[in-house]
Amino acid sequence: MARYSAFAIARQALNYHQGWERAWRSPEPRAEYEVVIVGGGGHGLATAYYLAANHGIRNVAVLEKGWLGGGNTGRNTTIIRSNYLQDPSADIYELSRSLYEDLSQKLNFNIMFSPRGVLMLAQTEHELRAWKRTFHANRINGIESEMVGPDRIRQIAPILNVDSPRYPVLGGLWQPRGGTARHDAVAWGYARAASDLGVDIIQNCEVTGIDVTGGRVSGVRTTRGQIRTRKLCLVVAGHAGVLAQMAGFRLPLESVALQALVSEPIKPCLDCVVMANTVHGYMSQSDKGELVIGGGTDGFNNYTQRGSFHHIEETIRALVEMFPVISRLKMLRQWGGIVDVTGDRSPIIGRAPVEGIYLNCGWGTGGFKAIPGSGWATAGLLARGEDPVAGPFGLERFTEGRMIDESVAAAVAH
Amino acid sequence: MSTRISHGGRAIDRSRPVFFSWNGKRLQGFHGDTLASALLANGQVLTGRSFKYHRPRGIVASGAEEPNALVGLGEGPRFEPNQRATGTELFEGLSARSQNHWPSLEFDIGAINAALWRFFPAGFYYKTFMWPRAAWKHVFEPFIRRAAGLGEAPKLPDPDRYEHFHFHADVLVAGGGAAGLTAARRAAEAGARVLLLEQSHLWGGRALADGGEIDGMPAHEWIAAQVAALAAMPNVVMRLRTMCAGVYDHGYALGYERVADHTPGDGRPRHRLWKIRARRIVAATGALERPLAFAENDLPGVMLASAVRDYLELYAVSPGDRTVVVTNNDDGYRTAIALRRAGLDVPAIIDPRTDARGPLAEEARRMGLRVETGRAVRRALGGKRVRGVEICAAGGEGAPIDRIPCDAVAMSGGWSPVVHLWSHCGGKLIWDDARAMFRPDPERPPLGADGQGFVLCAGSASGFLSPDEALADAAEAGARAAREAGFADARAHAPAAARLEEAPIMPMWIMPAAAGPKLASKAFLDYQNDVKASDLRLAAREGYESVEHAKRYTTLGMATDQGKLSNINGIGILADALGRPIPQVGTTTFRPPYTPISFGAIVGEARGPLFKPTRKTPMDAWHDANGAVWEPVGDWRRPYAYRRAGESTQDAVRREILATRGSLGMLDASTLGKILVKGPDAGRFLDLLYTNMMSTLKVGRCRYGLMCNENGFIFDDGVVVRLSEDAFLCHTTSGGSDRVHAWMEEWLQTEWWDLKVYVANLTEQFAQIAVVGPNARKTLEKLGGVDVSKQALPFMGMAEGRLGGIPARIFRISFSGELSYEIAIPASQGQAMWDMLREAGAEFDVTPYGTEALHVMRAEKGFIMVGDETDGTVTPQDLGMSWAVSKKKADFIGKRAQERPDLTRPDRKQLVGLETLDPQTVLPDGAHAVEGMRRPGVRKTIGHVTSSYFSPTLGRSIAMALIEGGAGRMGQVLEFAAEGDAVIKARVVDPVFYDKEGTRQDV
Amino acid sequence: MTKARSALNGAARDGAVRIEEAGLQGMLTLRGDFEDARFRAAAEAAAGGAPFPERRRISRKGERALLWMSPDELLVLLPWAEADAAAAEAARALDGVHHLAVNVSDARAMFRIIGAGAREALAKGAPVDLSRQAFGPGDLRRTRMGQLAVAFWQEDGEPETFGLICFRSVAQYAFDALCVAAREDSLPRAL
Amino acid sequence: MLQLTCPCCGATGEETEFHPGGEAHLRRVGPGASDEAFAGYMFTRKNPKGVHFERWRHVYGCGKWFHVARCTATLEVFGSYRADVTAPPPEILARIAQRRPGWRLEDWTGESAPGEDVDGGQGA
Repeated sequence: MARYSAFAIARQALNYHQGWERAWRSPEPRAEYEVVIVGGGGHGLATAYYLAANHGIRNVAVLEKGWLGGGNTGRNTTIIRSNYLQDPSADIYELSRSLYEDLSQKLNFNIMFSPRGVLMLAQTEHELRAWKRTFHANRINGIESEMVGPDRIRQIAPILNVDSPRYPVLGGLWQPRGGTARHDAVAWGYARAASDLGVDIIQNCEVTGIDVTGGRVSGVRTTRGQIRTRKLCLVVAGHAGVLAQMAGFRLPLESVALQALVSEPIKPCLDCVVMANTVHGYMSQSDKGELVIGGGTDGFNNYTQRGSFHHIEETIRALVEMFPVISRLKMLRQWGGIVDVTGDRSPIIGRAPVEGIYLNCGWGTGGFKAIPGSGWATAGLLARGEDPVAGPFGLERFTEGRMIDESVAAAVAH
Repeated sequence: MSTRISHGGRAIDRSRPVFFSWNGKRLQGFHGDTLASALLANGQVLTGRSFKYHRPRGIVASGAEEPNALVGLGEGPRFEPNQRATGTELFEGLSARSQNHWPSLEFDIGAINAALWRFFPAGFYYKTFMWPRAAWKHVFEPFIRRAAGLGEAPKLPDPDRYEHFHFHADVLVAGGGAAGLTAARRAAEAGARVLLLEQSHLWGGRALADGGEIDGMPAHEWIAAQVAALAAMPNVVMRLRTMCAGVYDHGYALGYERVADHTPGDGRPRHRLWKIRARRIVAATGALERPLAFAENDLPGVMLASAVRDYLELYAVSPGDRTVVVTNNDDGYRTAIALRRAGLDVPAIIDPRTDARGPLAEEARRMGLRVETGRAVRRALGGKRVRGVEICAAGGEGAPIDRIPCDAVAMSGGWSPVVHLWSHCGGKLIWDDARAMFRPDPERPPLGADGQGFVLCAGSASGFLSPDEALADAAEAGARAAREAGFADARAHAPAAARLEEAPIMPMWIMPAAAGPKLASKAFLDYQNDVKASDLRLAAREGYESVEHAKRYTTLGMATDQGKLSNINGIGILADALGRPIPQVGTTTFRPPYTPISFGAIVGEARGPLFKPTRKTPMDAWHDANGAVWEPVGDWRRPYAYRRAGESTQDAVRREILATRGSLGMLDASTLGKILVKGPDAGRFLDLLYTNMMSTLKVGRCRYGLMCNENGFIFDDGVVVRLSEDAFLCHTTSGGSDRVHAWMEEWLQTEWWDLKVYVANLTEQFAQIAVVGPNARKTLEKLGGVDVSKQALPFMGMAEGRLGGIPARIFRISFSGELSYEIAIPASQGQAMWDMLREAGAEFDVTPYGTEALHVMRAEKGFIMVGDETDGTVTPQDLGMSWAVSKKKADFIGKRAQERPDLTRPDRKQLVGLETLDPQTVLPDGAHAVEGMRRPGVRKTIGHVTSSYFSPTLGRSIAMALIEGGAGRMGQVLEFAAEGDAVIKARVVDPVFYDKEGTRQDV
Repeated sequence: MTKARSALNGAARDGAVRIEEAGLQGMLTLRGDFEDARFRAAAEAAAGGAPFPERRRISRKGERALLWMSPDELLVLLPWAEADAAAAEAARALDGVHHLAVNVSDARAMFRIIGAGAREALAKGAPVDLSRQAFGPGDLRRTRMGQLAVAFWQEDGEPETFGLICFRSVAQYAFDALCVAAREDSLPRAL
Repeated sequence: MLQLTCPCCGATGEETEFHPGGEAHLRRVGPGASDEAFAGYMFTRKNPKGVHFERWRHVYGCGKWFHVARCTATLEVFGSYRADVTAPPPEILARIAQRRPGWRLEDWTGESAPGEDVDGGQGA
């Protein structure tokens, strides 16, 4: 694979860039693979990459029913942070965040990780106490974060209305090395690097059935033929439930729509990610200049990737209150993504009830930031049968009642 | 040189000059102008710089599709970036500035990018800027961010107001052109309630500029007649300046009305957002002309042929004196003819078709115009505006044949129906090869709640470009929409319009057909994002084959115009590059809104004081007038403390606590939830809801109760009072009343519907006042009317009567550990009782106290606070409250969950009290206790502080915490990690710090 | 003589659309089986003989009225001072019948929105078809007005008059929202 | 942006008038049931892409809970019905049969699907 660099671009420029090769191979599916990963989103591609890069397992196929990154990888608000309260979450999200730090160099693909900082506002005494608790947990877990007061917040986000009459900002939890990245590039970068290590990436290949023989997975049926495997990993975000049904089991998941939008591009006015849970809104500014804004999720099962409006209204209401200067800006585009949400709002990484089937799903609204760590841990699970980071996220926790509940830290009064 | 010509101009009123400013220059236009037409009338062709290369750009279009002419509009608090000049009505004093350049529009440093264009192909940034690592954040990214981003960010809060309006229609018609007017009239005649929306300030759409005859009269007269007829119908509502921004599920649609954009500051709302429910939606949204992709086609002065016509016919503006027309279809000839009729020079018509014999082409020839068939534009010539074109053979690689000087180019690459509203909710498209367009597939419409299609397209939006076909289609669409909305006798008679014979279009995605990389890398598709034909080819070459990949890799169609001009051309080029037919390439998804809508409109009235409702108690005004420092609790606001002159909030809290414990305090407890549960099965029901037994409670007695969710975790608590044999009053937390009320209704309606129980949320019927402290009884006795003696009203008892003349319920309960009465009176008399109590308590120096004093006092007594000691993962057993969990009951909500392995672990976190070894040191909120290592380098946490205060009563710090196996750790000294490496040591003690025997509250 | 005060003490705003808080207003929540003759009789008695209302309708007799709130819940409007007595009377009349009768006068605030344009002022915040064809005298709707839960209905007669009820704690917000919605220069004139 | 009709008060209202309540006809599992059965009741959901039965509350309206039969792939609503029933009524099933030929209630209840624990332990 020809390396990307400024020199390569200069060389190619001389003949009008006629010489660039494919970013990733597009092979025909083989009859059998050691590992078949269903889902060509960030998590699936990262899993494939780390299987090859960390464990030398290269006889791997990634099956994507549409186009790479066409699910939530390409529909999210690209926020990266790891300031989580619970130890299992802190471990996987911080592993992920730290992998993002030099991912561009590792993949030789600029995914534009931009550690501009993530600020989580405290707008009630209750929320302030909750963030303090999280802050202490972060420090002990080696996650760089700090509690900041209103004055510091004025410097971090000058356009923020710290003295909002209804919910004045009392303080905030600041993670300076959190930030954003270019979402599509994460999928493309992993695809290119995985393909280079021998992984077959097969697009427009929809799984139509899962073969289980003697209680063990033996292969998948796809729109591009039958493929044998004894290790099947389902990484299909919103559609995990549909795939599970094919294998004859059900999951503690519900698929719901998540809304997001961007504004028209404007010159830089916000140099970090601001999250305001009390009023339900979060916002950052992309390199193009668009304000990237996340809305809420519907409470009902939904498989249509369409935008709804009332969540957008609620979110913008909150953000105009917090950032009065944006009122005259305009919404350029809104869209919906399908996220699968578990009973404790934390993901599932582990074995399925059918032997040989592994699960990576249930990321809800927080999946993008987890892509590298999730792929790393899932690859470990597939390669060694167990992984210290993935461990706590197994299905059995729902039977044991061992919730990994991060809403604890979201300062929701229970 | 673009200029105003002396005659014509259907849209302008020459008797009403309007003055405006452009980059500080004072210019003049006419009433009826758009900013774009006024700028052209003043010879201002250059209007901005492009996003990536900062190339000079001029006005290309005349409507919503304009990619280039985005300006900063207005001044100070009314400044607005990225406003489309083509959609901006001119008004007196309008002030506009061009964008994305420094220092000036004519000389822009950023244009250096243009010189280096070769090094900035699509996606170049994915391939570089990676070394050194820190450089991306600190060097490259800041540069890219500053270079990108178009307009400036507003700096001041918005002085305008916005509003919402809900409207229900049988038929919503989007688009006020000939097709929309026809569809609306057919639907209205059938009796349907019709809402007709037109995004511009003019009815008539293209027909206004293109003329022709409808029903035997000139188009503009026919339009006026339709408008008048519709306006006279009571079942029709019509709105100009109102765009149907988006179509959502089940017939929901947004109308974006720009009420006062053209009359800023006149007091009316600036924008009104119509939230519409329609049984059927007719999308009469017309079609958009496509540019042609030839080299340097982005030079100022190169415009859409239809836009040239618009400026000429509607605004009497000629974009140039010598206009070359380049077109691959007959429609382009219309522009040549119109220009010639206006006395302007048309040096040539360039037509790649080998032979153009349609009536329009013939007419052009009759007028003596030079028609060059089989030819293409090789490239446009010029710098800050077009000076000429080089022509070549249409089919070849572009060997130059001739140069034609000109100062404007009118291009037509064919038309694309505006299918956004059809597609927003999943309507599918089909590729029409003959007409070279994606048009709606009537067989696959977006489906509504009933599973039927609910959007219909009409006229050119359906793909019918000939007026007679378009109007027939519109009439049918209007009638069918009405029929499907329940108006059976809808008729579809169509207005008569001439059949237009046109020679077939010749699709041409790049000019010339075999243009090599050199030309392709200057042939622009997406003007605003600087995406060129070569970029699409590059995407295909690198394997970004899916149209979505190509779009995201090249940013084609992701600019503020959302690809209205560029998407189809881009798909065409991608299809060529991949060697696939266009239908196999497909389109990207259409997302709302059609054009951007303001955040202000989305928010409507809900800003400032109306941002969010604040719940206020009956005594709110008194608190506010007496130094209350407010704290939001749920949607309520409650006094955190009452600050006196010269007092800090901390001082106030301390004073309130000491005064209450020492003599007498008063708390507004009105926010506590109060839910009446009544019926023969009320006791049974509460036994299922609470973890402890409620059915055994005696009438007139109170009992503290815990509620868990089905997952076994505590979610609310409060005192339950038995009012009568079959009636209970359940107190809930302040934030919890609505949740608990809904919880009760849910179980009664959906699980235990056999139980005879009614509930009512009486939270706001009663004001509630806690009278607390050694002198509480004396104070109440002064009011008189109810015997509050220990015998008559013992601890955890309830009395009813008229206290000081006001009907009251008095509960002898205590959340502070002091002698305490909670008095519930009708809300209307809450303030009266509050005043009476202050009067009576004056001799005891009665002190109103707030939530913080409440919190400290309950902590001193070791009472838990839901939300502090609990967080949604805590069971009653964790809090050492097994006494409140009935062992006798067969079932209650949460019982089964609490039997699961993880909830019965002996090493679960359990509630303990903490005393820091140094009594003056207060543990930080949320500090974690550490013990050993969790894994190398990471200490193990064994729990966290849930409440921590300095107790003025005890003169030392106190805290509560949830600690692994805490119950078994009494007396142990734990280490808490504080800031930095500091460690605070604290001893595990019983959480009840004050008056363990409870003698004070039971006197 | 009572020191009782309604939420906004009768605040009012004049204009093409008049907004007024109704002052002290008696309200009774009656829950029970609508099929039960005794319950229907007790309800009508409490409302001074106003006939039992149809679904989502209000029936009025003088200053008393019956509002259909849900399939097992009515709201009785009556003079404020008589609410407690009426609740007790209903309870007596329904002795032995499973029901709930309770005074909720002070839990709520009541407004009147009067004049041409009143329905448009309501339609600013309420996602309900308020056109004359769809919503007329005697019709009642429980829905939301912006972020507030409300119930409103149209009274008989001209000028068009609507009654609206919301929780007492948000009375000020409701009043302010209605006043903004009713501004003359804001009425769309579309209903 | 759904539009639903509440069978209790007859009003057709905006989605924003209603509160979604998740999968319908769950069989409550109480004391005595296995951990697996309880986890199934608490967390496992059918989450089908297609015909679904779910609970809604008319929270800003009459306050009543009711059931809705809806397609999660197209958002088509087959009908709404009262809350105090343990299975969809015939007229709703008839409507679904007409709109989704070949669909069977078992597809939803999954009584046949392996891995699914349908032994609800003792309901309340």
